[in-house]
Amino acid sequence: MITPEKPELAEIISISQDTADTKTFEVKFVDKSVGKKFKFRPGQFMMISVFGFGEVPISISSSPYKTNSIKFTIVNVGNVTNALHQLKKGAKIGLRGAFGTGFPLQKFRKKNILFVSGGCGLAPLRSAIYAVQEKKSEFGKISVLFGCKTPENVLFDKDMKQWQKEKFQVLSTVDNPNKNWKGNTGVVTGLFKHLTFPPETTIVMMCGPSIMIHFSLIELRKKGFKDEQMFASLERLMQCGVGYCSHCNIGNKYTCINGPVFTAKDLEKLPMKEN
Amino acid sequence: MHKTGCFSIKEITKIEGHANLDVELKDGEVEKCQLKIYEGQRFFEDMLKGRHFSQIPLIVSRICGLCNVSHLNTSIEAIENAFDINVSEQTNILRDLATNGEFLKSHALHLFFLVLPDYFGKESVLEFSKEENKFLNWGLNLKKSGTDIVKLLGGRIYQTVGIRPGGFTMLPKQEQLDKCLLLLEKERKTAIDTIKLFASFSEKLSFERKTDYLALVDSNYSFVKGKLCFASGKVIEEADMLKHIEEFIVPYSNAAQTSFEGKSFRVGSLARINLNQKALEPAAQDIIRELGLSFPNNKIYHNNTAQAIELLHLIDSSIRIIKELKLEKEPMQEIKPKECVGIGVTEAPRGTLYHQYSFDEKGFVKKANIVVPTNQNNHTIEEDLKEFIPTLLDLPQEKANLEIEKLVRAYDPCISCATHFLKVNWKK
Amino acid sequence: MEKKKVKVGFFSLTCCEGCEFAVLDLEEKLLKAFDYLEIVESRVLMEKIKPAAVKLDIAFVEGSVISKHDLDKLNYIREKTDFLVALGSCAAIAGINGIRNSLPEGIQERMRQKAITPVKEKAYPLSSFVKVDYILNGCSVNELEFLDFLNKVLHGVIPKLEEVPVCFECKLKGNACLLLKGILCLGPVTYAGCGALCPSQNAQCIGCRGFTKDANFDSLDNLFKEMKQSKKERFNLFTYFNPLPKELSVLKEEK
Amino acid sequence: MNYLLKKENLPKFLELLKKKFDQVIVPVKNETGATCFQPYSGQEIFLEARTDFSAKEFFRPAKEKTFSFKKKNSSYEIKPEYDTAKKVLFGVRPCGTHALNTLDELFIKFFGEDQFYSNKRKNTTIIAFQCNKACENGFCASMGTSKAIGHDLLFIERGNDFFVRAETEKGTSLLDSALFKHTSDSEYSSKINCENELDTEDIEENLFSNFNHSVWKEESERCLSCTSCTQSCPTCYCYTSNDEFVFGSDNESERFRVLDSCQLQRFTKVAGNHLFRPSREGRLRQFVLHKFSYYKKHHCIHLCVGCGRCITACPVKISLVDIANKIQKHSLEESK
Ligand SMILES: Cc1cc2nc3c(=O)[nH]c(=O)nc-3n(C[C@H](O)[C@H](O)[C@H](O)COP(=O)(O)OP(=O)(O)OC[C@H]3O[C@@H](n4cnc5c(N)ncnc54)[C@H](O)[C@@H]3O)c2cc1C
Ligand code: SF4
Ligand code: SF4
Ligand code: SF4
Repeated sequence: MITPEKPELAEIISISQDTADTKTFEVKFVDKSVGKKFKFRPGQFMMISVFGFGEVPISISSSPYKTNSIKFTIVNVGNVTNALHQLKKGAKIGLRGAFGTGFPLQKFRKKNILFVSGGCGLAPLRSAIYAVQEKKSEFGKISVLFGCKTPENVLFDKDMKQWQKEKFQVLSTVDNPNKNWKGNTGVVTGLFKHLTFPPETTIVMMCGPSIMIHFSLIELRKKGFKDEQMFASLERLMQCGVGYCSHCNIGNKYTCINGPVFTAKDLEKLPMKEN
Repeated sequence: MHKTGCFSIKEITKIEGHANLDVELKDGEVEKCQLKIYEGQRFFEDMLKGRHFSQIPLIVSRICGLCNVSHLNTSIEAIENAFDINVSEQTNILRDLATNGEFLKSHALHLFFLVLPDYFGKESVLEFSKEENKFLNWGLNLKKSGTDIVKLLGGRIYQTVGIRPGGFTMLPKQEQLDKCLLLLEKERKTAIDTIKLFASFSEKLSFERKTDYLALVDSNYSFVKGKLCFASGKVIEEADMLKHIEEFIVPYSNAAQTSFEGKSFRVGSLARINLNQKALEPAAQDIIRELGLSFPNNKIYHNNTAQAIELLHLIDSSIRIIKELKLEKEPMQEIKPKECVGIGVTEAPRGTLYHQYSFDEKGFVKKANIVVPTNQNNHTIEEDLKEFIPTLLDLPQEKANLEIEKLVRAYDPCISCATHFLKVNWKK
Repeated sequence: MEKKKVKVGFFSLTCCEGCEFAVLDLEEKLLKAFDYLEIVESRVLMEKIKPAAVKLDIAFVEGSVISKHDLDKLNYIREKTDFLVALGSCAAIAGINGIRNSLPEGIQERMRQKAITPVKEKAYPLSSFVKVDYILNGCSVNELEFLDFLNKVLHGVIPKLEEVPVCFECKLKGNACLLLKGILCLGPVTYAGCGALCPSQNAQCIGCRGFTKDANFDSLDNLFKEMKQSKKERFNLFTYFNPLPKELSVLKEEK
Repeated sequence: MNYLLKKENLPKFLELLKKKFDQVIVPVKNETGATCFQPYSGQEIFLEARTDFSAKEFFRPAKEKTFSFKKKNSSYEIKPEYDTAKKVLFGVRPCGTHALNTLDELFIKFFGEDQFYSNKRKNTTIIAFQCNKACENGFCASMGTSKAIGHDLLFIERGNDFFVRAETEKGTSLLDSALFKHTSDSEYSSKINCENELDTEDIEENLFSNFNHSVWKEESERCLSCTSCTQSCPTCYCYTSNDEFVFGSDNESERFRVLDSCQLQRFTKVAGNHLFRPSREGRLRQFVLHKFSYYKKHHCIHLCVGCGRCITACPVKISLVDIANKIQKHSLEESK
């Protein structure tokens, strides 16, 4: 019998520094049989334990088709994430999950896909982008929009180049550009004017700060996107990932089990801006 | 040490503030010896103005972190005297027990953490060798036997909460008392060893100066009741203390000094034993006899021995109290305030403590007056030093300082003041 | 945990020094902590202050800033240390010393004149003058909270203040609520961490750990009013350890 | 089977239980005057009314160790800490048995068994105690919780005796023949008239659709956010999980579940100090809606058993029944 709260040991097999405060960790389950059975959907998250420091929910940022190892892209913002950032290759951490709903990609066949991301929100989307890339023929046109504060915060440079090669539309924007910045400036919603494909046949997946999601929804609605077509991944305080602790409760939904991915239609019914 | 010149000792931390010592020597005689205490900076007496009487004990217990129970008890006595409250016998006994606990803690800390390093020629307990650390454990265990009692009765060791005018907010459980009892019985032997240890040390130090002594004297060696007795013979009522003791301001110090009939006097453990030896627990009297110690005496170093003797007395008296105690539930007494003045006098670990309050008809404080033991000893310390320093002239300054420190520490002016008492700066 | 010892110092400004002794009360646990700590300065444990050249990893400072002397000392400590902890109410919120701040201006003026050493116009917490990295509140500090802090720091955990009211811990302890028994209590507006020490002793919380950010002063004051407390009594209670909250400025009256 | 136990023999019975179980949990009055459940050690048993604090502590403790982690070489040993002590809970009221039933829905039947909870639950024998009069502020009649469920034995006060009915095998096995006498009497139910009444019809929909009703703001203005309500509630289960290093050890750490409260601002605080539910109004609404709306949506049962503890415990007399009734009335008027 399993305990939903029991972490499974995993080893960090590589670490890459993405930006000053963001690292991507590649990890592998220590118990091979666990690794073999492990499956996930893009948009799902796992609970990562750094023993002695605590547990945090982190989205998977690697491809669902490559589950030999799992990647997490993590910003150093507090205790647990800071402790994670101090770890070296070979260190052991705990993993639970994957939890949450994830993006229902199988329902998006034949559609154009628009990814809208802000800051570290690109991490969970990357998993979905990889999935789409893997089965490119099944989808229509792909567009990846990304916004962040400064050019130094731009994530996944290599991936972006690769996606461009795959003929995806890849646009990034920063709030505060420097001299070398050749991309756009301003908020991510400013990139919507570059969109080429019709709203009716397009699915939107987004992840980022709640303010970004809020304004993106408004702008996209104006462009004719319907609430059922738009999916957003949310963030709330989480302690368990399995609906036990109730911290992530928004209205009658739990972010951890009913989300973190919700359709805009769901969000309409939830008290998102509860004060 | 130069025969002529002056030196000052900066940053003596006090009971409630900081203090310096300034000494001026001329031809081997002390011209000037000033203990400058910046006490009073916290203005407790002013802060109490306008406060409700129920707040007094909790405010005054913050005067001193170490003898907070004494301040509590004294203010409670003053309040209860003012409003004619007679608490139950049980409450009185439990208060005695709490006082015992505090004395145990205070004496043990002073003896083992502050005085002992001196005797071993070490700067601090942190530098003790493995061998010497054994004594530290004695100290910790003795202290624990005291703190456990205070914790039990007051809820916390420093700034206790449960001891109030009218009674206790909460009574201890019998099983908890029994636990304290076990510990006390275990530490009895340590206390006896402690007396031997400190007696052997203080025997070697010979400084002696005849002076008067003051303490509360009672047939039960009580720290809260009794009559105020001077070694020179005078006996006064608690409430009249300030009528006989003159408090005077010295221009260089923030703290007042006191004198009795124009002369300085000592308070503290030595004063208590000098005046009230016969009321000590039998075992404590036996050991005095066994070791051939003689009280009354004028050797201030024997204040340390006296503290050690009190440790044994405190343990035995606490054991007796707990054994005789039959706890009964009782509510706190209700207090109806009226316009009046209340005075409380008790013995704190370092000597006689005096609190006086005048209240308005609703029980708010109009005026407060507090005389702490260190104030009373300051005068004597200065006079001792005047005699003592000339005997040190052959020593190098550093050694001399250490000797001065030892003497001041013997008074236990307050644990924190004694810690880094002397830092000498020579003035040219 | 690295084996290198952490250099700590204990300092004392104007206060009763109970906090440092409270720490000493950890007894064996403290001795165990000495395996990881090097005490560079301490009023209680040491006689002479070591030369000022050493940089401290953590400085614990108790007491409020009342005199110029205090302020100089505080600045000196801040310069010497990487991590400054305000130890106890006096250092964290001016505590009992702060009572004088709520005295009528006339008395305050007289106090200043009476003082022999120059004093500041009010009693201040450390944070009025220097950056304070962490607060261990309480009068006196809770030794277990201190230990927990040490344990965290020694393992590289960033300590975080618990933002819960005393009532939270009071209820965890299973105490009957004093407010319901008709006894005034500042538990609802005071930060926890003491294990609801006073209410567990059947005594009111007097707010020694400082008021919470989330406090509902108006409602609590209304409740006290319903409990037939005069303006003066309410003023006295709210200014026991804390400055009078802005919301309750109506309670202020010249006495 | 029905039995009688002389009232004076209750301590004897409890002593017997102590021999069979690791812990016998009984309702008592503690030193501060609050009534609560404690392990039995000869104290006086409190049976006059429901206790101020529920028996939650023995199923969802305030602080519960869940795992210990030990670093070995460069790996970790992960050990869950299950509480498998055999316990018997005596004197729990019908609302208390319903509270456990409610929590079972989440911790046993929902995601997979939470063994920290289920172990305690399975190893605890329940002896319920029937109420014969209404409790202060209670509204169990409205919640349908005035009859105990899932218990092993039921005690009913009757004159100088306790009328005892065994519901399970486990329960029967506890009945020592020297103390318990068979009786042919049958149970008679006394009807309880709660002073509070709550209209639960469509309550989950009505409360949720009145998310912005003015009552939330009005009532919350008084709220002290003291958490007395959530902590005395037998079904409030929200918790936080914390890791701690074992003091003085370099390679051992432990994980704890610590009871939390939705009435605290920090309940929704994430890194960067962002609060998702900062206002008192929002927090009070969360409490009431979780009770009567959200939980029901997921687990088909209300998260409130009508014990009224939260109302009694509130220093400023905020009542979830009043709030809910106000909105119910409002909805009724609207639908007309
Ligand atoms: C579904 C989901 C997916 C996420 N994916 C990523 C990701 O891919 N990359 C990334 O960098 N961050 C991600 N986050 C945010 C990440 O969980 C927080 O940054 C992290 O919990 C901060 O923990 P800390 O201990 O460093 O900070 P502290 O401030 O010390 O946090 C203390 C505790 O609060 C909780 N907590 C604090 N902030 C959050 C938060 N934002 N969300 C949930 N719990 C929080 C955690 O339990 C943490 O242990 C995700 C959050 C959620 C809910
Ligand atoms: S006694 Fe005080 S601290 Fe405890 S719940 Fe009541 S108000 Fe809060
Ligand atoms: S209960 Fe209140 S007054 Fe007592 S220690 Fe705690 S915070 Fe301080
Ligand atoms: S919400 Fe209130 S009435 Fe309902 S179960 Fe909890 S404490 Fe009892």
